[in-house]
Amino acid sequence: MKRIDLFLNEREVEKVCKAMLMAGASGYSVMRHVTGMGVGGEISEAMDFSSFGANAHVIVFIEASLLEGIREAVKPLLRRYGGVGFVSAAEAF
Amino acid sequence: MKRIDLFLNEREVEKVCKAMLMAGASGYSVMRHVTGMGVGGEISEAMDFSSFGANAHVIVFIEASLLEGIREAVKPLLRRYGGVGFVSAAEAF
Amino acid sequence: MKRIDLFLNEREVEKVCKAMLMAGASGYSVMRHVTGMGVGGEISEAMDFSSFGANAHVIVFIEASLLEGIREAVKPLLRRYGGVGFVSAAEAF
Amino acid sequence: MQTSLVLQNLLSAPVLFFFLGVLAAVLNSDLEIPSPLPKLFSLYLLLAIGFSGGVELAHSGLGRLVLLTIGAAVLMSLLVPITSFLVLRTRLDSYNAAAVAASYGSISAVTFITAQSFLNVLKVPFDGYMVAALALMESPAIVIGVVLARLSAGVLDKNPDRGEDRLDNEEGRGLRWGELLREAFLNGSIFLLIGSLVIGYLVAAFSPAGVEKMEPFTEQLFYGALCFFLLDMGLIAAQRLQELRKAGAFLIGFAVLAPLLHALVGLGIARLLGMNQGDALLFMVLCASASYIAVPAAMRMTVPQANPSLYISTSLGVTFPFNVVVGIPVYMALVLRFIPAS
Amino acid sequence: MQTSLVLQNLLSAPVLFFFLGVLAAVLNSDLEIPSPLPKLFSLYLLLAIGFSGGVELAHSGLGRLVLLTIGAAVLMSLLVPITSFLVLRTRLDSYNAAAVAASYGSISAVTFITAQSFLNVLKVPFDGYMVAALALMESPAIVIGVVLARLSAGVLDKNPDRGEDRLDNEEGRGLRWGELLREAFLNGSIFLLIGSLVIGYLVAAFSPAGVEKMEPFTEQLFYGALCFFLLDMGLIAAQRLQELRKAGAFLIGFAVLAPLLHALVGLGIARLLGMNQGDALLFMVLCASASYIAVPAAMRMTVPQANPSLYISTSLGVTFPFNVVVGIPVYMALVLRFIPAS
Amino acid sequence: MQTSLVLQNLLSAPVLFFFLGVLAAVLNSDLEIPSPLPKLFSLYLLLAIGFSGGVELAHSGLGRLVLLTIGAAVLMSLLVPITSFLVLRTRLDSYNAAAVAASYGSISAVTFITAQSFLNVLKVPFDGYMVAALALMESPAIVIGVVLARLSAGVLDKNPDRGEDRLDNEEGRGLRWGELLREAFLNGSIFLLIGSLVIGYLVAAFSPAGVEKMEPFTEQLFYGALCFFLLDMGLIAAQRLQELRKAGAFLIGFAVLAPLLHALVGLGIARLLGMNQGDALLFMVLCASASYIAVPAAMRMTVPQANPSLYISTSLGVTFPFNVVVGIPVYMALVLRFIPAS
Ligand SMILES: Nc1ncnc2c1ncn2[C@@H]1O[C@H](COP(=O)(O)O)[C@@H](O)[C@H]1O
Ligand SMILES: Nc1ncnc2c1ncn2[C@@H]1O[C@H](COP(=O)(O)O)[C@@H](O)[C@H]1O
Ligand SMILES: Nc1ncnc2c1ncn2[C@@H]1O[C@H](COP(=O)(O)O)[C@@H](O)[C@H]1O
Ligand code: NA
Ligand code: NA
Ligand code: NA
Repeated sequence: MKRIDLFLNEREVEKVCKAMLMAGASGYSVMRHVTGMGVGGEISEAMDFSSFGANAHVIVFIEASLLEGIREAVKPLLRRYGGVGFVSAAEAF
Repeated sequence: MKRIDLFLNEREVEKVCKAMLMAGASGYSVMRHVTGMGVGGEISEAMDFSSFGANAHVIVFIEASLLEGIREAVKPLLRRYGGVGFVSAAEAF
Repeated sequence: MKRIDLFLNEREVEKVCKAMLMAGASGYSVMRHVTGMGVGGEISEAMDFSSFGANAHVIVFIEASLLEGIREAVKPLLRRYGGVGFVSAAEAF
Repeated sequence: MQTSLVLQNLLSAPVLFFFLGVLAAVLNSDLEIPSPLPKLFSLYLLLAIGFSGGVELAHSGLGRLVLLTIGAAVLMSLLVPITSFLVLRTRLDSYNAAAVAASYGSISAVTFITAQSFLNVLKVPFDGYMVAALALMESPAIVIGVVLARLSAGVLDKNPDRGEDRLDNEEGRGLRWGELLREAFLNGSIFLLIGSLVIGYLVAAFSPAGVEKMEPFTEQLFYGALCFFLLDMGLIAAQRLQELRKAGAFLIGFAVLAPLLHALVGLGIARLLGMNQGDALLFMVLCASASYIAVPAAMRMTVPQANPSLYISTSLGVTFPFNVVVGIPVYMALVLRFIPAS
Repeated sequence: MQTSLVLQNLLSAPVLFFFLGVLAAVLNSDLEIPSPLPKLFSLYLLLAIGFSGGVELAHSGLGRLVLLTIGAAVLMSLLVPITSFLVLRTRLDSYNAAAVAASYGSISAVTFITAQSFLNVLKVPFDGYMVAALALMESPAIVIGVVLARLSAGVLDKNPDRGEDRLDNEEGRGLRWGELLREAFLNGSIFLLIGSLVIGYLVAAFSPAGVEKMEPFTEQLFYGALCFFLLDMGLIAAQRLQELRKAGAFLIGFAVLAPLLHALVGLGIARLLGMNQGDALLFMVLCASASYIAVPAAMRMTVPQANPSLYISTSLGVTFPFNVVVGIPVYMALVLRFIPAS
Repeated sequence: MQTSLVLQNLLSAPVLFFFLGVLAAVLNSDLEIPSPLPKLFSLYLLLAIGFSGGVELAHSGLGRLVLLTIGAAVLMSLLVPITSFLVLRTRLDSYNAAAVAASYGSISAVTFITAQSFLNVLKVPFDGYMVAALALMESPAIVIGVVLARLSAGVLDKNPDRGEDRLDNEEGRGLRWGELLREAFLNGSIFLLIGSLVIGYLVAAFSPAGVEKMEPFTEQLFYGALCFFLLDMGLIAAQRLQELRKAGAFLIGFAVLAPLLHALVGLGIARLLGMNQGDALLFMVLCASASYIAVPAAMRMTVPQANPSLYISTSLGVTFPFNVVVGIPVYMALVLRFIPAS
């Protein structure tokens, strides 16, 4: 299996998760209120009072065969709105 | 070392963590307020006002030798209440 | 690439993240409100009303070559204030 | 008369904020009341109605009518789940039937509060001890629900087909009374409600100056906080309703007809016991409403085999809005028709 | 006169709490108002001003001056982004210029509220329907901002250089009107403000008893909650100001001069329409203030090419403190000079 | 007399809600006030007592008794840690001894507030400037605590046995005064308390209309919010008490005897300075109470070698409940006996 970790703005999470389900993922987990630093600068929770939002951390475990399809579905969204992704190996518990 | 990632309802976290300590884990970390999707459908934070709860993400790093014992202790709880787990390789920092 | 997972008290996160940037990390992500158990005992959110704080989970993806430098920058802080770290393999998404 | 009551209810601030929430969800606005703010309002409302109810219980004392009313309420919280279970069992498995049934035996504090606000606007008086009835209807419904689930699924428990399930072998056989009673009586919201009721009683009885000092918090703020919370309830109920479409017509029908039927039984009891008009409405609302706070949380722990989206969506997605929007004024029309003004 | 007004403003509780927040950030205190508490206060303030504004709109009715004022406000929310865009485009790319411009066409509810408090202290009356103007200035500014960004960057859209961008190919061409209108009209804070305004209107018109019951929540608590929120705003504004240093003198200059200029235009319109002194101040503040709630959230979704730290930092790090601390009393001095007392 | 005072305290709403929280924890109820709601109440209470204290300080002015009282309070916040350290050092290492000692030199704002409520119920007047004494007792205790830890552990610092500890080499030698002073004076809760005090003073002095507008928020809501917060404190204190069992009888004994002793010293000083009965009680409470907000947060940063569960559990698990439940009425009985009614 593969594990994908995505970090992106909270407001785009819904779009990304929908795209992943369409691409065959059977589940996912989302942690909001993630702060951090990336090429887009520092992201804090300070603007949370507006609906601007901090980052979310999306974790998806998938069969390795799905990786390519999910990458194709998600990458354009990360390019458009910002955000990064990483892959690592995993197995069922 | 091994890294275990568990996703399960917040309300069962205490039970699972206790079971893991009994099985020899020396520590664990818990993130609550996790939303997600699985065979049990979509889990949101909307029912948080009741004590219904969203998911929790439990992370445990253990010596590989403990994996079997922890699996035996935790799997029945996941079967009973729902939840999933994944394992991957890790090493001390 | 390498993935580093750190668990430490929320109040030291800023110091640790600064140290990692100095050591060459290009980004990081922080999840606060993490509870857990370690050699320092159980950490809950109960003291959050003071500014005592729970744990934070810091995730950093780096080129493998940076690992040593980051370890040198971060380890003393973990020794001083408590906290643990783990490393695993990863690749870009 | 009935139309004007419905309109009067529809144009009250709490119901309008509820609609605003529903509208936000339907139009897919990003309006959100992030966790744990809804919990703040939910805790606040429980504390406030508990405390006020306790204060009024201290003033009214525990007379015959008080005890009879409370007794009738507890009785309803035992009977409703049983009859509901029998109906639901025709279409659902025993776990789901029991979990939904337990919800309907229990109550919705927010529906109750909205009914109180409605009575306040109509200037119809009611007794504070109705809160005691409210507080005592949650635990029995939970216990009955779990017992029904276990009895009805009993055969399964005796011939466990999942041999490797260590948990079931070790601690899982039959009823786990400890866990059940903990969920039924120590569930956070039940505990806070009953605790605040007792505190209100004690403070009113022994240090009445404290009652006055609590008032800005528990009384004056109450209406606004209710509106705020109903905004969130509207958001959630609308989401739930969308989910319920999957559950099918049977459950939706149940979720509309059950409150009507239970309200009628409540009306009969209210008339029998000679309650005044305000109390009669509140009693009907207690019977008609279904729990989406204490019971779901308890069912998740004690009947994990049941599907939460079924029992939460029926009570929160259908019965709750039905009662708040249509039920309360309709029940009031019935009260005005069948309960003599005192 | 002008100095005493500035001092009077500086020594008011809301501005002092704002300074306390700024001081905490500057001195690097660990004072923090953790998320989502600021959101609680932000939602509360929107709900409260919306409701109160609606109540007063019901009392005043929709007369000629009301409609003219609202019309003028909407006009300003369309013109200000266009003129601002032309200025900003000299130094910024079209995405960033459009996003900043949209902020200045829109409003800052907290600045508006602070101005109301200031008028209250001076005992200068103003009309509740100014809230309606406030509520209607957000959406047009957002729409214009996005249209400007698209028109100005149009060539780029027609010759997409990122061929592999599936999203742009499938749904990304030109304006996404659905998403835009959703952001412009269904943005949570706009929706709550307008919704509460309508509810206030309906309740005042049809169940006036509800208005009184809301008062402890929406009126009495308001001043304290504003102070609490401004403490947080001070913390955030100070952080933003530090970030803005990177953005350079041009934007900082714009963030100070634009509000002054827009306030003067607002003064002219106020005089033309014959507004009273209180309304004139509020109108100037609407023109002078810039959005850091609805617009940034909308821009992030609809103009993701723009850099959020530019448009948030100018409006929140410079224009907001400038208006709250210096602007309001200065505008008031102008009002007292140029608008006849009624 | 004494018994009736104890009872009167036990049956007050704040203490009853505290007990409700303790009971919930002891019975293992799932009642929970999720983070950051307790922080909301904690920030609110600090802001409100600071502001009210500042307002009253403006009214009373800075007379001789005021300055003497504040001076005595600061003195106690310096002496108590030193004497406590000497006692604690007999059983604990210097880091832990210093950290616990610092807690007892500092104060518990919630205990202070509960004592004020108690005086209100008894209708015993007290002076608002006692809040200034409260505010000024935190920082010195923190400084002394850290200095004690460093002096006493000095040898260790000069011969560092962890040679590879880069941090200690670079910035860790001896006292880090910058960090220390930041923790002592810019700790969020200290900063908010002192800041609100100054704002209250300024507003009362220069724009008194603002005081009235703050009242619904800072005064009327206060009692209810205190009750809500004490519910949470009960939950936490009970958990802490369970943890303390590991710490052993010595620390538990200290946590009960120290407040009594410090209260007696406070009584002597109060009599010496000629404080009135209300102020005397509050002064005793300041001396007797121990910090579980500012000091633990500061100790964690500046004396990371100490074990937080020791210093938090003694002050929060034992001394706090002891003072709130038993201490306050006992101290009041002493006040009535030894301080002449004015
Ligand atoms: N190397 C990294 N390791 C961990 N998280 C990262 C890393 N780079 C970026 N992120 C996260 O991804 C978010 C968006 O990144 P970016 O689009 O580069 O601004 C950041 O705010 C971080 O939370
Ligand atoms: N493939 C997956 N990847 C990541 N998280 C998952 C996955 N499947 C399930 N989860 C998480 O585990 C929770 C429980 O899963 P389930 O028991 O399958 O409903 C879900 O709500 C998700 O948060
Ligand atoms: N084996 C482990 N697996 C996961 N998290 C851990 C582990 N050990 C420690 N932690 C986390 O690290 C924090 C600090 O650990 P410590 O410094 O050992 O008290 C704990 O509170 C946990 O959140
Ligand atoms: Na019912
Ligand atoms: Na504007
Ligand atoms: Na003390």
